[in-house]
Amino acid sequence: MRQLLLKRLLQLIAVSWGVGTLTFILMRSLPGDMAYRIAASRYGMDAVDSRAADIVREELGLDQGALSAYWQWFTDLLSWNLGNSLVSGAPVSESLWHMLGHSLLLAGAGMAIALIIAIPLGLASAYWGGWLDRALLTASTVMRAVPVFVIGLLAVIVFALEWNLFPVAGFGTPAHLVLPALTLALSLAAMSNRVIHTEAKRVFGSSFYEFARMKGLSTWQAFKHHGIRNIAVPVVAFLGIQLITVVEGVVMIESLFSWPGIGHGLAHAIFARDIPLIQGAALMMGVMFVVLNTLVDIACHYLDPRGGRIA
Amino acid sequence: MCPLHARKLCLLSFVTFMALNLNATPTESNTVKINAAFEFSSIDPSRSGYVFTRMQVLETLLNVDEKGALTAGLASDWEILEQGKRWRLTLRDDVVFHNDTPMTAASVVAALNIAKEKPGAWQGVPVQAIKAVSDHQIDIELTQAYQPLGAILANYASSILAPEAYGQDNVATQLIGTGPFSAYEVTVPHRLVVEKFDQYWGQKAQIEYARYLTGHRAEARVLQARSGQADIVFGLDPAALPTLKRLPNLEVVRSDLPRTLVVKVNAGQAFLSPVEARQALSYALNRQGIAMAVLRSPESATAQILPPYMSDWYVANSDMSQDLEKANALLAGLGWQKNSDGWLEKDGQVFEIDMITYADRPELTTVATAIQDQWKQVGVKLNVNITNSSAIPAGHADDSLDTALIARNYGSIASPLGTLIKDMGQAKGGDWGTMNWSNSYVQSTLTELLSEADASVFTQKAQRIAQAIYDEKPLIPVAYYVQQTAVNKRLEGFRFDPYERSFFLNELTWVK
Amino acid sequence: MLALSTTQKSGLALLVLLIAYALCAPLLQAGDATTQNLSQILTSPNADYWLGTDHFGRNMWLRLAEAMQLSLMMAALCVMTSAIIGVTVGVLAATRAPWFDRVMDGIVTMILALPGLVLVLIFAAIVPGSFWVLYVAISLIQWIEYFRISRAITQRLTQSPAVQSSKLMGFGEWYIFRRHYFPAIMPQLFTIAAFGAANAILMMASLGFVYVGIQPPLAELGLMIVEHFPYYSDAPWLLAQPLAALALVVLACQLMGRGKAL
Amino acid sequence: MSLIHIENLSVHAGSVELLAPISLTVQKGERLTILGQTGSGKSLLAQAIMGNLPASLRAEGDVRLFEQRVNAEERQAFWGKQISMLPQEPWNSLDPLMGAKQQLAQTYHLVAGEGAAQAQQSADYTLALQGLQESGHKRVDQLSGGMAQRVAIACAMAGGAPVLLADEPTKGLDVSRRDQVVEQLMTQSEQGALITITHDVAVARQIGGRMMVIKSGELLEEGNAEDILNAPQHAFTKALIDADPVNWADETRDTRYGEPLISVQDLSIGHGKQALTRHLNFTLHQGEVVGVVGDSGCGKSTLGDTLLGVHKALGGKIERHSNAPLHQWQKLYQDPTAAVSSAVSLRTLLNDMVSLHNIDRSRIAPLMQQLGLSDDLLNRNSEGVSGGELQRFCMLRALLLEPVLLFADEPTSRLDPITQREVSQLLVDVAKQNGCAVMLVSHDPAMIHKRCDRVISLSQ
Repeated sequence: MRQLLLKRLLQLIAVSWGVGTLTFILMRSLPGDMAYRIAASRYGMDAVDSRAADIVREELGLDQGALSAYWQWFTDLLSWNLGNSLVSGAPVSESLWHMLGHSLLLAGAGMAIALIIAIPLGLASAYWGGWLDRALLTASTVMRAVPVFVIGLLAVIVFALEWNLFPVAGFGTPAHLVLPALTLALSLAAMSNRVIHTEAKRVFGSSFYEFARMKGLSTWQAFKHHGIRNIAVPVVAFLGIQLITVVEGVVMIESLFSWPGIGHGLAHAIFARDIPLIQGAALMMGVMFVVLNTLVDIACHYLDPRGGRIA
Repeated sequence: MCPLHARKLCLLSFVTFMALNLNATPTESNTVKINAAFEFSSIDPSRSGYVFTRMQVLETLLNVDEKGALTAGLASDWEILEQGKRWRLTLRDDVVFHNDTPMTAASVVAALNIAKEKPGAWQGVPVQAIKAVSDHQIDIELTQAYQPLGAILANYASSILAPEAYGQDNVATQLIGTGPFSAYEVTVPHRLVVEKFDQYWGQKAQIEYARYLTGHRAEARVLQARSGQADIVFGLDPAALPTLKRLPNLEVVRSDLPRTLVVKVNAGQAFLSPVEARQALSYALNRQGIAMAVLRSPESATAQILPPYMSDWYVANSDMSQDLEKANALLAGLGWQKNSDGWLEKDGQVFEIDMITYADRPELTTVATAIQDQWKQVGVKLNVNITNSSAIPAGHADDSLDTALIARNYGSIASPLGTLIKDMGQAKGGDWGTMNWSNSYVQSTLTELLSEADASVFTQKAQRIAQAIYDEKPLIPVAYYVQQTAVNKRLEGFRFDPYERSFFLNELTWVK
Repeated sequence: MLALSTTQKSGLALLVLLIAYALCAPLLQAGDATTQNLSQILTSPNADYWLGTDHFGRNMWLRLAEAMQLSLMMAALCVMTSAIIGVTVGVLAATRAPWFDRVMDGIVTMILALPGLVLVLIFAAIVPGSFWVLYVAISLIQWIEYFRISRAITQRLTQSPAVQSSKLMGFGEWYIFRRHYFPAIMPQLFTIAAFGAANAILMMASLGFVYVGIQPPLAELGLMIVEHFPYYSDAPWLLAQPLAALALVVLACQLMGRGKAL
Repeated sequence: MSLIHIENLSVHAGSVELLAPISLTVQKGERLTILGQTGSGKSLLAQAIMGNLPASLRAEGDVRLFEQRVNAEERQAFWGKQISMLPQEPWNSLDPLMGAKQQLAQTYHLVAGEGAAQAQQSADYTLALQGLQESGHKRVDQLSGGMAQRVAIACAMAGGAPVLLADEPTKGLDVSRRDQVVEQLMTQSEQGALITITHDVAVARQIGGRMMVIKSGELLEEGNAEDILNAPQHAFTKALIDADPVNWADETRDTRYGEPLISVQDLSIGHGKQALTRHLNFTLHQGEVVGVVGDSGCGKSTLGDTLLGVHKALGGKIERHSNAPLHQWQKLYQDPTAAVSSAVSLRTLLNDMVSLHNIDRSRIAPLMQQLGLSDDLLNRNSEGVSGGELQRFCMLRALLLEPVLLFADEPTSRLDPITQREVSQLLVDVAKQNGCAVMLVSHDPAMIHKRCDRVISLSQ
């Protein structure tokens, strides 16, 4: 267990340094003069001109050598001070925590609803099979064939416009969370219910499950003692792998529903060429990603004492 | 059982509690929800003050009426002395800041001195000094006459904040203004809630609260309007107009703006330097088609940069129809021949140019795509590059820009003269104006007009400049920018400010 | 060579149909995908415009075909590049010195640290509108899948009696790869390739959605969905066409990827 | 009172009859053994009795348990409490995530109805009885085959079911483990009844009681175990009994051998740092057949790998007296399907090797004829032929290389008894004719004794 955590910690450090440097190099090579871009997002579309850009350039010291900027950034990173956003001037870490909160809320809600949908359907289709299984298979295939933002668009058209049940975009009341979380949940459940189905079928058909019945355990007892845990191990491992889809889905859904999360913030920062915010957001996403993976590792370890987690 | 009067008592308290509670916090029924495309990156007026003046939190000394004439604001009247070198303004004496302190000459002078140091509107204004003459009069001394100073005083960058509003190095940290609404909740960069201010000196608001939310995606804003989650939505995507107009619960308000969709042309670029080439490109445009099919407002097509109601600057006879033969003839005259795959070619070089535009305004990308195809008919290969709006001033500065499609606002400072000087006053032109266009007459006359008092001479010179711009086409206008706004029918009294200075929230009332 | 299950065969049939449409459509109707006709915008499908016209009056029959060609070409290129790189590096990592394996593992962890889409987003923001940068970015992310599978299979096989006996009989490295490693990797490779193609197309569409992908006037499915969305109530078929095209092409790839009904 | 009474029980897959109608009765305290080749429908009979046939199959005829006529569903109520079945692979039938003691205690608690604390004690007691007291916490993957088998049996019996149905309880076990398990089965079912299904004649002899012989779904003989084993009526039963190495005829073999081929001084072998066996000293001569015996896990295969140079020896010296090239030191594998690539036909594999070492093609036909391999067999791939045929193909490939040493690592343990005898005989004869030394590894001492000139025992 300790060895597992050590490996993840190492990965965290490598990730933070790697992601930071990668975004730093990429953003320095962005076409277009950064000073102009920041001036545009600071002083508004029409007021930006070379004089405003010069003020921005020397105020933020944008023309200092790449290497010294990188070294300065690196020392800041060690003290977890991500600097201030070039556009709003607010400290980056502050707005990032705010954004991270929203993103985690959306991701958490999405995954929770996905499990609420996927587990009963997966188990039921494995236990009874037949038409339910075929119906679910077709539905999942269609859902997976469609990009997540299309699901979002359709959800907006149906729920927000035709039935006017939920707000279209933005945040604030819980009602705002419903559509984005539902969209994310549908795209996740499409995949996870088939995985749960396959694993449940494997366990129900395995000889240790049959022997448990042979020993005299009732169907429910066998499922409770032997079924749940054996199904959970590969499913939790799959959830670890599915994290990538969760984070990518969050980026798309946030920009569709203008949900003020990290994905939306990152996409917006890239256009405004706000380097500290981009590095902060990419870093935060990398860290969030590794932390979530660690949580899944820990869950897998306790579920499957054999320690073997599917790569 | 609880006796009768006791029950009546708790019912009464419940109702009062509800009434009290009703206007204590913003709710669905007492808040006007506004949605627009523009973020405010900070509270400082020089940066994104336009949001706070529009939401009527901040006010300026002078205002502007629909015709663009200066009117009284926080200053009751003003006079121009010593041939325009001294402006004396008399302040209202009944104005109170949102922190209940009275507005005095000292606080106004302090605010203006801070504003003039910041980039933006106050650039290039030859200010000698700003001082308080009495407790209700201030003087602005200039080193030389500067006619557009009135317009600058009406600009959002000169809005008046209480001295306590400014933090260290004069950056505003609190929104303490004088407007009919005070700031209730500010979340940079996209959410602002304002509350009715009862001690306002002018017309008091009927609406209790107003909430401003930024919606980046054009289609998201349209959805807000359709679903009724926003009462007033600015910057509607023309594509969605037909559907919105059919909806019962909202009304689409169309208003003309002194803002024009213009193709900025680099007259220094090899292919584009001859006047005939620019004229050909102008003839190749199907302005009617763009206005009708893309902008969904057929009458907005134009061949001039300024609107008719700015008569001084409007040339009487201008022809905007598409004429492909004349365009081909002009290009052939310059020696361009169409090669095998239809592109114009001259001594080995294909007539290929770039056009930069930005996605923040939904119309720009679609109009650029239309222009691309229309210029293709005459053999001009146009590559459209959609990036950030800052690429245009950057391209102007390093001469890398061929053409750019912009939505230039000539009314941001009431009279267009100030903007025209900025755009065409220098030899190289301006970031958002002409580029490498050598016309000495226009450059010299524009600065003269600054101090031209005689109206008829002003008009005669302005007409000559307008005619030169129309003939030599340093900027190829496409259409006027028509602002489409959706207003929910539960509101009454909405008025659109062509100069985009105020939403006139204090004139709004709930439909009974 | 590869026994395809019925689902895979139906996927293949659908894909062939789509390819046929993408390639033959331009032959069946004159004109090109970018010519505009501003007097004929949003006309519903009729005799001379089989799939109607878009908001610029462009012929949707040709535009959809061009968009489909772009998606299929991107998918094919990405799959081929990432497969070749992934398998070669995977087999080398499993058979060569352990330090090589650790180095590759480090690189993979680095790339996996950031979800693929964010990396592609940054790449696409650097050189907006270029097909080739997108292709490099997507391949850079997708080769990892092939690397991990081929390394895992090869590692398991190096200990197997079959490989040991081939070595004892004096066969060389290349023979062992051709006879033992590749046949074992092949079925898995086909599944990943199919899903990889689907993901490549989905990713390009997602970038179009966030205005980063392709610049006008090039036709791309994701961008078309965004452009046509405002017309969903008065020209629903205009939004439905790119949606259906995208769903069908991704569905075909996914069906081909699934051996037994997952 | 008969515990189990079956009349004309048969199993059908759609219209195909997999198991012909069969009737039997088992009285209290009786033992019945069902003998037959693998895949002759024995397991189907057991499943039909228990009532857990796979969905695609259906059983006909009626089954009476404890004098009550019960259909498949009703029989489920008997499971664990009245009748209990032990499945074929015990290491697959225990929950992979749960400790052995926990699974046993669970059965006492939930099936036998004992209190939680009481169940723990009974579990400890039973494990101690099996000599597993200190591996109670271990999971299946940490137990050896024999240990897992004993835990599975304990679980099956924990419900207190008087009747025990054991399906191939000794498959894949070492000889020593096998006797131990059979002993446990008999003691456990003293008061109830025991029905054992096996292909191993030795197990049948050890259990005694009544016996039935089945071949491809047909009942051939029935009667007392002693009588059938000593005087089998049916030809098939006779072949089955003779296949047991103990009954193999002793042939005279020319035990002459040539020059020393490879000698080993004070050799210790193992993986990494952990040595499996130390102080090995022997010399192998050309054409000599040497047997290698030892418990599983004592390093028999590792010895082969070390001699062939695949693994490094941990200590001691190996000296090769012949300078035959590397490819003439060959190895035969326990599982031929894992040793031959299934991607291409056997003919292509053969041609690959022939072209690599440009072997004289004329030698192929006689060798194939001697190994009993038909030519059209080469057109199929490794999965299209039987285990015996594939092993003989491996021998063909090895012999074509004119090997000086052939290390055969339990070459016949996966084959059924009859083929086992043919293949082992063939291996020894052909090697002798080609002057190739053979080291034959097996866990079955009887087979080694019958086939080898001398034996090396690897002790711990």
